[in-house]
Amino acid sequence: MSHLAYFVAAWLFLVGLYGVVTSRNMVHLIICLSVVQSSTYVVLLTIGYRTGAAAPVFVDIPPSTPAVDPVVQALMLTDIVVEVTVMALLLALAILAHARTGELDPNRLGLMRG
Amino acid sequence: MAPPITVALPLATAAAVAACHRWIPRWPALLLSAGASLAVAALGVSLALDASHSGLLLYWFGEWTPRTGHAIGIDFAIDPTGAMLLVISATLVTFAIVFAFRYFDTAGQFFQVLMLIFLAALAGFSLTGDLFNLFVFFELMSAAAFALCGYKSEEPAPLQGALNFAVTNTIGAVLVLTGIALLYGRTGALNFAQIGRTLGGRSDVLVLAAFAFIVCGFLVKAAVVPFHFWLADAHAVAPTPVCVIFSGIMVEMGLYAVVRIYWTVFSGALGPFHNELRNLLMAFGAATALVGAVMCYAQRHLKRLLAFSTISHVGILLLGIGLLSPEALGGVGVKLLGHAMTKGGLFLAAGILLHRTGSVDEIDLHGRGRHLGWLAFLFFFGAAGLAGCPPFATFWGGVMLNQAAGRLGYHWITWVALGGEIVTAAAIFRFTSRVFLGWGTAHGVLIAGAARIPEKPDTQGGHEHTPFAMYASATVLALLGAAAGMVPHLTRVAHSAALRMENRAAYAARVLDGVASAAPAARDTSATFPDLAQGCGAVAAALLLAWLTVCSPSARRALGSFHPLRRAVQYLRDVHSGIIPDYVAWLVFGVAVFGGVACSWVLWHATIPAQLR
Amino acid sequence: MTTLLQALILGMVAAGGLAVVLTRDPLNQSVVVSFYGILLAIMFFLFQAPDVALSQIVIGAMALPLMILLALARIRRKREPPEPK
Amino acid sequence: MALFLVSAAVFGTIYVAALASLHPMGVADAASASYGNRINAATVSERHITDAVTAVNFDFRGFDTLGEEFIMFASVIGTILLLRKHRDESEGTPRDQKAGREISPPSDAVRVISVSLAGMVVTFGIYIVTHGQVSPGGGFQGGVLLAAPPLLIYLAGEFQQFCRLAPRPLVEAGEAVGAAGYAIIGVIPLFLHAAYLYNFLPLGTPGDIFSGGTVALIDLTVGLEVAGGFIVLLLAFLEETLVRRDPA
Repeated sequence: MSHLAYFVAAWLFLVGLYGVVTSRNMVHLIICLSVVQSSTYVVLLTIGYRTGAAAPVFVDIPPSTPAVDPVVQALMLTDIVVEVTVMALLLALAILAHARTGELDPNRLGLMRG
Repeated sequence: MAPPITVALPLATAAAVAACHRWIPRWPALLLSAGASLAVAALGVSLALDASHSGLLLYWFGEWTPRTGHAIGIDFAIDPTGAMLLVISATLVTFAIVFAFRYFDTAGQFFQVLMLIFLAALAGFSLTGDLFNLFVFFELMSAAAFALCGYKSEEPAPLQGALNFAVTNTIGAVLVLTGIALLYGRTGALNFAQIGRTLGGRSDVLVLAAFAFIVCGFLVKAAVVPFHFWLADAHAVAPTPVCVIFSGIMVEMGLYAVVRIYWTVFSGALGPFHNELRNLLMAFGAATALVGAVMCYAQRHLKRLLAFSTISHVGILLLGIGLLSPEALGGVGVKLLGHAMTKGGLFLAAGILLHRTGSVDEIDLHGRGRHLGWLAFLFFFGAAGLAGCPPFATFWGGVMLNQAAGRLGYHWITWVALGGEIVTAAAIFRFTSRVFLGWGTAHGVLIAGAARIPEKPDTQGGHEHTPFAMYASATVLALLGAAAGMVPHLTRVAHSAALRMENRAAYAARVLDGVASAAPAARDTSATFPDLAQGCGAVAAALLLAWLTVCSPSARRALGSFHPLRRAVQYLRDVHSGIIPDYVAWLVFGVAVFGGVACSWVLWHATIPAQLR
Repeated sequence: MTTLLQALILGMVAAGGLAVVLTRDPLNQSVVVSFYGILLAIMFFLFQAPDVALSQIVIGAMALPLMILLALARIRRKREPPEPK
Repeated sequence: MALFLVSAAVFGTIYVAALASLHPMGVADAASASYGNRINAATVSERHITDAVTAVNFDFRGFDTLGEEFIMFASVIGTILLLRKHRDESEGTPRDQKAGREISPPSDAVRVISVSLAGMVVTFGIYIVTHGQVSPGGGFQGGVLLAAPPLLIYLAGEFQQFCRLAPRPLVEAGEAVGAAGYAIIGVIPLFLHAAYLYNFLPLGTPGDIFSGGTVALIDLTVGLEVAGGFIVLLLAFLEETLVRRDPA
């Protein structure tokens, strides 16, 4: 258990990459990319976690209560917002590429050969 | 006061232009955005002067100064190198905005908005002293760049180019963030100086893996082989003013991040592996310089040709960085400055060619540029600059690099760099002679199989006249590349900046404890006769190579029947497939090689006793 | 108890990631990725990160799948034969 | 493919080996916990903010968030730019109003539910935005929620109504104002001889809605930016899906 969560992060990274490399559909590829990105959430979250500590919100608990690391959570928050906006850009590019060429398979979107 | 303005001013201007884009005409928007980026350039100059005078300038956002040697907030730690990169960025953005004013027919204001955001990202990236903040600006740069790359969204090619660019760079960003997370898990710090101090001199698999991930992530942006595929695709399709920024500074920022992070964070922990790291970085650099040069010579599409030339030059810069010596790093800085201006001028010239003729294809345009004499001169001038001809800044960078390499006993990198410079310059000479002078035939042996990207010009149709702003900005930028080389004591300033950049202890003492250090003792580099001969000889060799390819049928026939070369070029063409899954596979391959080699050092040191090594 | 729940959700997230990748049809995938987003949100919640969980729910489970669906609608329309005017 | 599998195996091994030498989950060593502990200690006492994550995002490391907000802004501008109308494209009637369309109009139940849901979501969104410094939530989460109601209205009615409810120029301007707001709030302390993004307002009582000084204000601008940004994104995608006709 002690390192399980870390290994889940590595797993998500690799699985997502596998999906990207084997993808036959641009939208599928972009979603696999979001799985790759989610691996960073898991690793950050695990690094900041402390067994038995509270969430870093001191509303009903005194400020001296041991709490988990708020910094990694702030980084994750940034990361999530960044991810979704980049996904929007990628999806816009993909649907336009489809509208102009009628092609969604990344293996056949090869105008740039050579 | 000045440091945060370099980021806040372009951002606020961008938001203002975006808010009113429906209601204000083009002129005020242009004045506002060009003015903002010019102001940033001016601030950059003052910061650079200040920093070279009094050492590292520190700025803590929100007044969160370090407590008992621990950073709490985010800082800008401005040294001459960072400030100089800011000046280059702001200069290029200003020229690109001015050039583009008469260039686009639609949505010109969104172009300005994204360019300003791009500038803010470049500014933050070059000044920041915090690892996660660096990542944020890295992503900001990417977000603006992806959209700018696909600007001509009515055609299929730009969309594919932007997709290739966006997917590979997003994976690069995830790699960087993973590395940051690993470092945070070990040190609980995000500030460069803080991480470096906490890591100390200890290194294990974690430190090397974090190093490999972060470096590989930034090398994706820097387009080092085998992470480079996206660059040629993106440059071939992006509007030319955007290419100026991509080639001139964005790619180099990837290298800057590697240098900054290595010297402030890892140089202590990786101390024992100094020599191994040198070889690893130089191997990647040499591969990049050579692959870039060969692919550059095998192109017929001018923008793609220039893109591969950028890849080759990035390889040369990485060779210099890999020497891990302050003198070589100074040379890299000077070379980068010269390359940014010269390549920027070349791309703007390519934009004028596209504007006038509606194409940038070497074979289609054969002899069609005879009436564009000034443009031919600009290409000739720029190619000479790329070859490292005196007095261009690239020449002085080359001299510093060669002397450092000679002192360390790595004479071979001089030859690799020279080869890359000659071939990339020759490719431009070849293009110029075919298109503007009408030499040779419309056929090329090497370039017949090259990508022929269907393309509409950035503006509608061929034009009879070139707006003055276009010629002026291309000419001035190209001249700046030569003028920069004539700045007195340029080499000494660069040497001093590099010495400051490589001093990890002084950096940490200034950032965390507020202790300033004395100015380093830097010296001028003077060019000897062989250096001058080498610079001029490179231009002559490039001209000869171009002439042989274009005008000498027997040389062409010999080239055509030289099978190993043809096969190599054919193999490289097949590898540059334009297919995203292939690119991603190569990317993972690069990470595996870099990371595998780096991690093997630890195993090597851990298992083999010191006396046997 | 917490440890058990955490181990369980970690396993589910790992399986969820695999499921997202192996679902080859993007339309089905948009549903799977939405579930995957919710799993991640639950995981964040169990690891004492309510702020992140909240944003993951609104972004990962709502905004992202919605954008995917809209993109797919556009793609599907292009594939249909042109309608009579 | 073989290239990828071998490289991925090497890459995975390196990554796993690195992770295995991190501290075990839940028991951070002194070094790795130092930053978080410092922040947790300073949040309530020095900033009167009870949600430490919000304090990091909008105060301690507020400069990151400024960049992040503009990443969103750049992506939205970029998406509008990419999906803009080109010369050879004409606009058709929105597809949901086309004669002979197979989908039946939404039933009354859908209308009632989505309109009342929209009201609830707005209230909840505003609550989340304004209580960022007190409880989990803040400008980002609340902003996304605030973008949902126009979409619910779309479900209940038609695209045209959506556009009437959220006129694009206004939403775009609102987004830009929200983005600029953060950059400008940061500039004010410069006139008070303090650093950029310095929290210059009175801090209030911890747990109060007006606590946290500028953090509350920044939350609002971020909420405006994010809500505007997401509505523009959805509008752009909807327009592309429903209205745009492919060039002949």
